[in-house]
Amino acid sequence: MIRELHGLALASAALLTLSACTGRQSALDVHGAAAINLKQLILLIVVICSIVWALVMIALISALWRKRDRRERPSSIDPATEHRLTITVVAAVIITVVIIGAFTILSFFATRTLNVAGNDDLTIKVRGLQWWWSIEYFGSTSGQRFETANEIHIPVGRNVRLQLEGVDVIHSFWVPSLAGKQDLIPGRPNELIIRAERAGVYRGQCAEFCGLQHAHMALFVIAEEFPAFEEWARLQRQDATTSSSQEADAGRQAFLAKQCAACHTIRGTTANGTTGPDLTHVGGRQYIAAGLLETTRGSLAAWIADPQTLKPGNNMPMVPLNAEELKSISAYLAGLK
Amino acid sequence: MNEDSTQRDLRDHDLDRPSLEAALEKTWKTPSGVWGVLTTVDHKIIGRRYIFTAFVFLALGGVLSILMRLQLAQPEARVLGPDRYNQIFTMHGANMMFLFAVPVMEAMAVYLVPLMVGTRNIAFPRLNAFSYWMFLAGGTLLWIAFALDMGPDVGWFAYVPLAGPQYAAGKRADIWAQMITFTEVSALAVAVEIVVTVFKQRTPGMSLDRIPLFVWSMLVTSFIIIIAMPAIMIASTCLILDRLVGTHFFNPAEVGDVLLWQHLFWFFGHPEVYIIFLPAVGMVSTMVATFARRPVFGYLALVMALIATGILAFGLWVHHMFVTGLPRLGESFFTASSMAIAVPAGIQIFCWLATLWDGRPVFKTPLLFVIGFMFTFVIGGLTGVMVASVPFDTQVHDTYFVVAHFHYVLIGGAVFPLLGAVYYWFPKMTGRMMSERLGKWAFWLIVIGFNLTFFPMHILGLQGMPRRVYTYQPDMPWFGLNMFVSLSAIILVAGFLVFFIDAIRSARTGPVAPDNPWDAPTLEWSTSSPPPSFNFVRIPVVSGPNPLWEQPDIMPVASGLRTDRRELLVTTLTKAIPQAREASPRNSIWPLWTAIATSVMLIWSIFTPWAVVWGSIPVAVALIGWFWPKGTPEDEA
Amino acid sequence: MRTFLAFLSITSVCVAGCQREERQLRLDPPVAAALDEIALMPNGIGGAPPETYFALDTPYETNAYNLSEGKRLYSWFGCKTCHSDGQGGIGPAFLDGWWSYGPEMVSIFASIRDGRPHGMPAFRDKMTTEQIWQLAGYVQTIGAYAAKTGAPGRNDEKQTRPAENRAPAAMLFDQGPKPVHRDQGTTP
Amino acid sequence: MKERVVADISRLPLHGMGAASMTWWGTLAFMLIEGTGFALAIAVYLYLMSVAATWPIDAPRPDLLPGTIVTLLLLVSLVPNYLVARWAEQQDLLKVKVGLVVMSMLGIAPLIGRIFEFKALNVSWDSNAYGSIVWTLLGLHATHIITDLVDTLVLAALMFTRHGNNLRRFGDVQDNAMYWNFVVVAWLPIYFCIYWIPRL
Repeated sequence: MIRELHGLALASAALLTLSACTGRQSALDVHGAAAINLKQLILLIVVICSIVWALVMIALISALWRKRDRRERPSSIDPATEHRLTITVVAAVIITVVIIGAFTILSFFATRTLNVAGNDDLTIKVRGLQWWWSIEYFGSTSGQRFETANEIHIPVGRNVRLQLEGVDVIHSFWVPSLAGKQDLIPGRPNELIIRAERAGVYRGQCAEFCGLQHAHMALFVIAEEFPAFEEWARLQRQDATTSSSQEADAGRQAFLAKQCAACHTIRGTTANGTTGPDLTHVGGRQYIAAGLLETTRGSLAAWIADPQTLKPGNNMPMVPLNAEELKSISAYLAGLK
Repeated sequence: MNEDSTQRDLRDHDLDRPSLEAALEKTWKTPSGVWGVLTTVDHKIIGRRYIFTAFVFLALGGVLSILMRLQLAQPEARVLGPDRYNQIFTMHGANMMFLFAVPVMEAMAVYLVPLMVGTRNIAFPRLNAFSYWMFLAGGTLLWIAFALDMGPDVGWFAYVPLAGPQYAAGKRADIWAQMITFTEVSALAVAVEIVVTVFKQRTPGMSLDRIPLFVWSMLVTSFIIIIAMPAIMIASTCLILDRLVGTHFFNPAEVGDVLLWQHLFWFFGHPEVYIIFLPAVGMVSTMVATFARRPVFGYLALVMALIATGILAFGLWVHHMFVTGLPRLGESFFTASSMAIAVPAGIQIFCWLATLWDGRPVFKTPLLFVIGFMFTFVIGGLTGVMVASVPFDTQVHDTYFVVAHFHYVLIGGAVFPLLGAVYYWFPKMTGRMMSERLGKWAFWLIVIGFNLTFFPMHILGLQGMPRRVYTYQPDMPWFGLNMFVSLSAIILVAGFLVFFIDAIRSARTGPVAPDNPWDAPTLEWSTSSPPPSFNFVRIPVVSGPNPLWEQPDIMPVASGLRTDRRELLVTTLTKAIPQAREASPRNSIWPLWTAIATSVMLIWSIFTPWAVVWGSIPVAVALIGWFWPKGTPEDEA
Repeated sequence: MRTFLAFLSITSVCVAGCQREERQLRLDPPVAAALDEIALMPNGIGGAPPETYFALDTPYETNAYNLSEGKRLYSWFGCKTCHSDGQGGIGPAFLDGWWSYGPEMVSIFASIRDGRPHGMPAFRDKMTTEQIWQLAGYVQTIGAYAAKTGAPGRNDEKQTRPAENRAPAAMLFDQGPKPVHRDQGTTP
Repeated sequence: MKERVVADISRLPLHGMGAASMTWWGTLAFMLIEGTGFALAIAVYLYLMSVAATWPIDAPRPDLLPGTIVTLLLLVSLVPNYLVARWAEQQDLLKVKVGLVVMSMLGIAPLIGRIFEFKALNVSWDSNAYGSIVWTLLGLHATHIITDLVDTLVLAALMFTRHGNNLRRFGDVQDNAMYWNFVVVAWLPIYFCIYWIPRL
């Protein structure tokens, strides 16, 4: 009996948690059109399956502990019982087939809601690299295109088409609160349509094993009302803000003089490296290093000082800087709103 | 070697039982000492060896999982670095799939199938010895590499490009790929042996409808192996070629394709699950019948379910690729087929339930494990139905939900029955009983520990925790459950410890077992425990699917086999009518030499393609030595 | 048991062959600084790497991970613009078997760090010391006549020559390379 | 447990031929394994072709001559192969000896042709995916020819020893012949893929 109680406990615990558990990155805390449909489907299937499981367990328990009369030899079989059993089993199989068929049809129709054929208001290119996300916005004119990293801003209530492109190895774009995942595969561009129903910050993470830092490859989708989004985009299109303070100015000098500029671009300066994330407005992003640290001057300094301890194996080298340079560069970057 | 004329053509009916047993022992025995160890072709010795080695790998893989749980118990833990962690989860997967799960199931078959079909040795006994040495070599290669920090770190699925020449530096990925070759060679060899043993060496009267269900399941499994494993051989060969000589199978820039790897891998990888699961089905069917004290209900239905599963197994591979952007319509087809496989699974469950319902269950440890199996496997099966649905899968694919799912299927669905089977057949294999008391302890610890460890992973997955992450950040809501999981794992480990202790202790000092301790119906219980080197003094003749129940006290036998040479009976495919008194090879050292030569060639070929050319020469020499007739009585025809 | 031993020996042989595989992900700043202290001959050809380099067991010539990192840096830092895939262009080739400043790691390191006459720029301010060593190790690998066991395989891109693990320099050896610059002797 | 003798099998032959022989079934099983391997390799070929825009990929079509010669040689070899099998069935040692020697020759000949086939592909294994797969197909099949050739040579040698005149040997010869048929039959679809699909 303990077994059964244990089982029930688990089952109920499951259902409770399923309904309760939330999180910035949860398939059950949904704010996107697709994810909302998926959650309904998930809960429906889970509930039905739980019932099926419970029924099987009841059958098992009663089969084990029911009263029965003696029988003389193990090989002797009573045709009548055999017949009854056959009918029961056949019935059970038929029920199984029905449920299975229902699930198949259910998921077939749910699949159609995932299709990317629908019209869209905005197209964004998302490139997956070891181990960060490069985000490219297009505009009507070439002057309107701009790049950023690890942070996607989208207008609420609009269909946004993501063009997914794997640059080095396979990654997978997954923001569970908005939609199911889709792989970024080298040589095989994919598309995914996301639509946020409410404003908010939704965390996502690479879902396909992509090497040493697969665990630290997060991104954020920030859904905001259209005006706010427009304002953000306008700001992003501009070149880096000319550093106000003297310290920041020194930082800019150091940034351009040291190895930094070889890999990073800061629009409006001579820094035009392309192997690392575009830092033009890095200070305005919520996180650095693909969701590893919140963007503060301190975290910037910590990251630059020793990236290999914070994110072992990532492609950012430890650049030898003296305390002064470190301070000024972090000040400069933090100021790039 | 020349037998003197009196010995020549001595038949078993010319001798009284003691001298007959002596004569057979003289012909069939494995010499004691190292030489005997290295040359034996006795399926029982090799089977025991196989099982033991596989369980050693299980223990090693368990240690790895403990390390992973230590690392994941809390956010941003620094128990392991990403490099080591990636090696460890790759090793855990590869080890458990290729060095434990598949080999241990085949090992059980190597030991049991010949006994269950009432013959004296497995077909191609030397190939059998060879397959064990290859298995051992592959496992050793992998673990030594791991010890030297050269363990594969690309996942047991080794997706390209990550495992390709550009992103997997060094020889780590090649070692994975070559370890595959080792284990596949040994698996294929055993599969062939089992197919031929079941087809041609069944005892007289054992027509197709009288074959024990475990044997049926192993027959189907062997065919799955034969069809599925070439796929991974092709895939791993292409991978090594890409890495070593610069072919372009998986290079998009030269019109190769990244998804080609996934198709090849999963065309093998999904049937792999049934290669592991179907033997468990056979074990459960056997144990249910014995402990419910009645023949299993729906023999024909169960056989059909086995075959149906075996066929459907090849129509599901794409459900591992639902988020790679394949056409949705095609995906829906694979949803249907993946769902469909739940039907044969259902049939099996219902038949067992019916058997238990009508029977008189005897609650010995093996039956407990069968019950634990139903309790957990049904959950695994149902979550399987869930991930078979494309939309559902887009949310849970590559998350801990899937980790939970396949551990429910593989541990709940295959390892529980296996542990039950060990308790069930241990007396036959060792001649000693395992402890019922420790057995019950092991059962409760393992079943409870398992569910506490793996059930929460479903929730973690839905909460957005991806697989194969070496750590997670403190601001994610995963800490509590991960800690709980890690703690529960202790219970599970304790359970396995109890099991191992019981097994080792009983093997030495357990109470001596009678021939048929459970009053079971199948042939292996008609001979002594452990069986003599020749398995049966006289070849039994059967007239039903449960011979020892149908004729409890008297065993009909066939006589007329020679005792001066290793002789067994070949019968027809369907009706099992005797055809010939075929010879079975003697002990030989050549399988070992062949295995060594092959291993050298395979490992060498990680470094240069020329190894295939020069390395194959010693292999050829060893094979000639293997097959060259030695003028023993076995050569007579 | 016997097979086990056989494998022990075989595998150790392989290990000896394929050098070390461990991945040194973080180089302590002092070590990096020490690695910068090479002793170059006055003529800028050959010399001695710092003691630290040997203390670390010459990790940049044989370690598979460092070599592959070097290969990554080779394309990241635009070496291709002058040296193409190693067959040369504006700059000299690496796999015609000829070395203007000799094939020693020190020379290669110096060439990358400090630059050379006739247009080889200094990368001192673009790359860290560790990166320069990794790149140097890779460049040496391209030019090696016998493939290093740890040498990288082909990239997932259009092929222009056999990959480093197939010793392209041995195939593409050039009897007398035409000097890219008059006073850049053909003799190594 | 008491035993009751219900059947006397003492009059059965010491070795079964054909479907009564275990090696026959074993050979069949290995043919199934390798057949699956060939099928998958061809599937890879077709898959890559479906991915590619042009086929063959920037390379001239493979020259027909060497491949066709090899194909003819293989087809011709089926005749003596069939005869050897029949002679083995009749246990005619002398004819079998002759037949095996002939078969050894007919095993070496296609291998020589095979060398020219690699040249005739007009593409290198490392120039693109097309080159890779055609080389692999050709190589994979070559290994099968070699395997069976070695088997044939050893058997031929064996027939000249004291072990020759033995039912088991004749059975081995039959199995070897059956395997050779498989090697030839397996070649035909590969030949079609490599040489004719690019011409379709």
